[in-house]
Amino acid sequence: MNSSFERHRNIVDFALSSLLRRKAKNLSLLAVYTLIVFVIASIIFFIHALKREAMLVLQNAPDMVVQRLAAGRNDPIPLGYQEKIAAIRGVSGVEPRLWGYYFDAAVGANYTLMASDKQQLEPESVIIGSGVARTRRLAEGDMMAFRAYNGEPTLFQVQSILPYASELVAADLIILSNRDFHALFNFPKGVATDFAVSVRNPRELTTIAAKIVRQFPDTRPILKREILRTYDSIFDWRGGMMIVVVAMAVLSFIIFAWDKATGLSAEERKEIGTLKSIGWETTDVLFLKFWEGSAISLSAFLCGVILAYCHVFFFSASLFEHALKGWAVLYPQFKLTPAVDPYQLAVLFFLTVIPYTVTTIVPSWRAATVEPDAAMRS
Amino acid sequence: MILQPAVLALLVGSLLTSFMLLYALCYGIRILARWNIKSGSELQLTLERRTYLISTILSYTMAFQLLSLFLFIYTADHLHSQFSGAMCAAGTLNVNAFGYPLLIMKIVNFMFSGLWLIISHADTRGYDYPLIKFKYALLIVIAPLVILETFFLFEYFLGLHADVITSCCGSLFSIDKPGISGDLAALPSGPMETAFFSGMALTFASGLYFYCKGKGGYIFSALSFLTFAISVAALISFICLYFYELPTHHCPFCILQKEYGYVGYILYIALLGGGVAGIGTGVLLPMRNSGSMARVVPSLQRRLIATNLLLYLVFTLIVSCRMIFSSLILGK
Amino acid sequence: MESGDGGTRCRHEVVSVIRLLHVTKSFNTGKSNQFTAVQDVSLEIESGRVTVLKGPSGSGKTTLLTLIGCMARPTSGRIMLRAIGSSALPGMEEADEVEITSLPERFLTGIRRTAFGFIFQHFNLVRGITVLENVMLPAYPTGEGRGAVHGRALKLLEIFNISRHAHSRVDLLSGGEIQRVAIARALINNPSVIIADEPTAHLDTKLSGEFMEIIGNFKAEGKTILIASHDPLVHDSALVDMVVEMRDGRIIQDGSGR
Amino acid sequence: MRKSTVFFSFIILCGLLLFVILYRIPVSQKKSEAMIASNAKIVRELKLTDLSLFTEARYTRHPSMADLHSAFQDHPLALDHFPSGSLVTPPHFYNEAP
Repeated sequence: MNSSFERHRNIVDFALSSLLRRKAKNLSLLAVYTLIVFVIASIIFFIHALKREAMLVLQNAPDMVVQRLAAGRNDPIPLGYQEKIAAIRGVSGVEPRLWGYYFDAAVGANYTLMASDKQQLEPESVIIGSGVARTRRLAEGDMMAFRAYNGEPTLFQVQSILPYASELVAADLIILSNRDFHALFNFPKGVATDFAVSVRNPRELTTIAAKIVRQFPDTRPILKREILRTYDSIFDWRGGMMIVVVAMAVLSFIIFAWDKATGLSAEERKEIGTLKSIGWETTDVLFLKFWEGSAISLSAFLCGVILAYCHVFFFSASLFEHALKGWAVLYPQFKLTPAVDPYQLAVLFFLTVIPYTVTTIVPSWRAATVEPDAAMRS
Repeated sequence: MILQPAVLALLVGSLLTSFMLLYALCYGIRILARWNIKSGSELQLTLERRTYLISTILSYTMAFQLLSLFLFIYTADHLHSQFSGAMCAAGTLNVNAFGYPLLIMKIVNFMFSGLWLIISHADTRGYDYPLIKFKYALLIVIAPLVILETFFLFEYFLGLHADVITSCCGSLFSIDKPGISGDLAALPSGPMETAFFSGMALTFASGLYFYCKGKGGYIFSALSFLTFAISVAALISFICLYFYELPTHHCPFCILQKEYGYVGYILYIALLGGGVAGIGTGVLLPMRNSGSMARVVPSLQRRLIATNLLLYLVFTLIVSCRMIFSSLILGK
Repeated sequence: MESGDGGTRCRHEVVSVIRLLHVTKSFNTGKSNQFTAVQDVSLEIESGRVTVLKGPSGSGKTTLLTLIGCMARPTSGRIMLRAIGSSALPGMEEADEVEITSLPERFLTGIRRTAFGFIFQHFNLVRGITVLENVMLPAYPTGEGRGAVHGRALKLLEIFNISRHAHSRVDLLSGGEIQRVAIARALINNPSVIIADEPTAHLDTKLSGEFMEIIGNFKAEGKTILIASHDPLVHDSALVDMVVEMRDGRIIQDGSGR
Repeated sequence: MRKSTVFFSFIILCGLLLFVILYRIPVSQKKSEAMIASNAKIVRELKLTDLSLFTEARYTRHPSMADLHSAFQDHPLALDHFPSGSLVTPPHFYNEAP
């Protein structure tokens, strides 16, 4: 039963044994290839999962945030605007937000401080994010010192700590009452950092934003759709940026593969000459080289993807922490929920297996057209 | 410029393919010029070895064309969230002038590569490379087209700026919108259905006739190409309505999405594969009885007809059972 | 077709299997280092006979062997084959004569695989794999079931009593054993023509004698044998039916049968 | 055992493992819904707008809130000097309002 399947199985047999014969070269090629697939896959998985989680969580962000700009910089918005904005038809509520940043010199971390009266906060007490608790090793009931606007330390008691799972959104968050916020920063009365506007019908957002801008030219409305799209395009850009960085690695790998394939050792050339002399045809040798190439790229692709999956979703991308963390002392620890779709795997396949296969076409053809009678003359 | 991993993959892939084809083209021209099967000269032997390289390159190009066609549509569909107003791939393709020409170029190149591989397969069966001249003349046609496609691809993706207001596929394919996609949607569904089913029936009849009798090849090939064109128009004008169960949603790309069970991929593969097989049968006809081809071509044509009929059957079955079970009843 | 004793003509109708007409093969044509290995050779090789190409090294024996064995194509002239390897050419009946001069390489290899068995001067065995795999190697591209090929290979190793080395590496074997592995490999596809290039170059007289015995068995089985050698033990042997003497690519004396 | 069988079974095994991973994802996504729900509640209550990923600078902590120039706010010649700044570019400032 002469079937081409049997023929290919035989050729695969010989391809694998010829790969194993030059173990050092091929194993190093496989290792580099798996590493590259691993890095690219980790990036793609990490970004996709983070983007999905950002979208899910930030769906509940305020419909619109209205800021005031003075000379291109954010400036507190007077509470006077609140009634006029609330008066616009379609607006269901305007809530001023008071928030700012605090640099904790002791630890070198930046916290986001937010004033809120809905958290049943006793005076002189705060709710802190679990990131802050971890950085300052605080527990409930401990005291926490802040340097007020005039330099004097003011003490706050930690009333409660936000759940560990909320680190993605509130790792560096510190909530305190309005009175404490004003006292700490000597924040002027009658103004707020910005307004969180909620509307009855989300489709009206653009018209309401237009009205706000016409009424208050110095304000800048930011719609929820814009917030989401910021993350959508940023991550793509970041994904793209990292991919460009890794593209250099792929390029170097292709050069590595090219010189591996063209640098046909005399031994290999003689072996192919023997094959051709005893009855292997050029297409058989081409299939031999094809199977050698795809054996390496297939196993590298599959191992790389599986390792990347474990790295991103079981060890929450610990390798990337330093790259993403930058100089921040406080970096949220969050466990990403797995989110992988076949589209990404197809993209990954395109980015790694195809360049490799293309680079080995010409060299394998050059190897395959060794003269059959060369073996006779050698 | 949207630097997405998928966009990068497509650009890198098509660049590599274009370089490979250029490499193959310059050898193809040398082969065309110096080919002389009778002489045993050194040059003739190197040219013969070169043919292996070119057919390997073309088969990789063909495989890449198919994969990148679907990846391109999926990427366009994936990017629609970046453009306000784009509901699916149709909208994204409409962002700049190069979207649709690029799609058409990709389909045309896919068909040409398919044809080339069919002819090359027939050629390798002959004892004296009978179709070599025709094969490399065709290569001279394919290479510029692929390079043009790569140019379109770069223009399209370089011209993509996030959040360009674009018309959504509903309006793009709406009846009153000028332009080819508009007209395709404007074709009345009643006559289109009859045209589609009669086209399929005629192709089957002439295919079976040609399969058994070996005559009427040109009719079959012409009919299968005609049915291919009708099916593309039918896909937009009424088939996808049954999938969406919405009389106005004419977009042919949305059936590729998850909520329709990726049925679009099967339909597209069946249609494209059937088209290539049908046209391949026709192209092989003139060589039917020339020398060593007389033994090879008839059996190859029979296999091509079988694939064509099978794929068209798959396409028709999916469409008709969808029409039966769909809750949308289109007035005639 | 019963086999006659060695040396006398077999009692079956002699059919010329391979015919060469004015075959020339030159390398680097047109360049400065152009040289012609085979110059206007016309030859007929009958089936079931032992033919020896005699001549000093560099007289074009090996190149002529590659041309006959469909490994290379002649620069000019024609080569005709009859009744061998036509199974590799679909659409060809067994008897009619096939001109292989301008066949594409795919069909030449097909013929070579089914009809010709090669025994090289340097044996050309693949070092890294076992003896058994080496013997089975020519049958890989045919797509034949692995079981059948495996059985046949084992049987061949038994015939040449080296089956104890079946799973050892090739570089551990002695010269004579390697020769027998090379012969077993040449027979894996049951070829009808055996081509040997300087088979006894690396063998001592005892092993050369054994090799000639093997050649005798082939002849008894009706195979056509073609040997290029300048070893007197080969071209003076009783088994040989025709000796063709060559020098500088030309045939000097086309000795008929003894 | 033929090498090709070993190789093909290895590939099929990895393929299956990958398929199981892809298949198991909706399950683990359901498990994490509770966590996402609680985060969503916090975001709604406190009216948060950004993920707290990079806390070095204003425009990396709240990319959607930062104005266009915040990346270069220290002084006219200040180059963006945070590593994560190379990853977080200030958002495109396209004014939705007609």
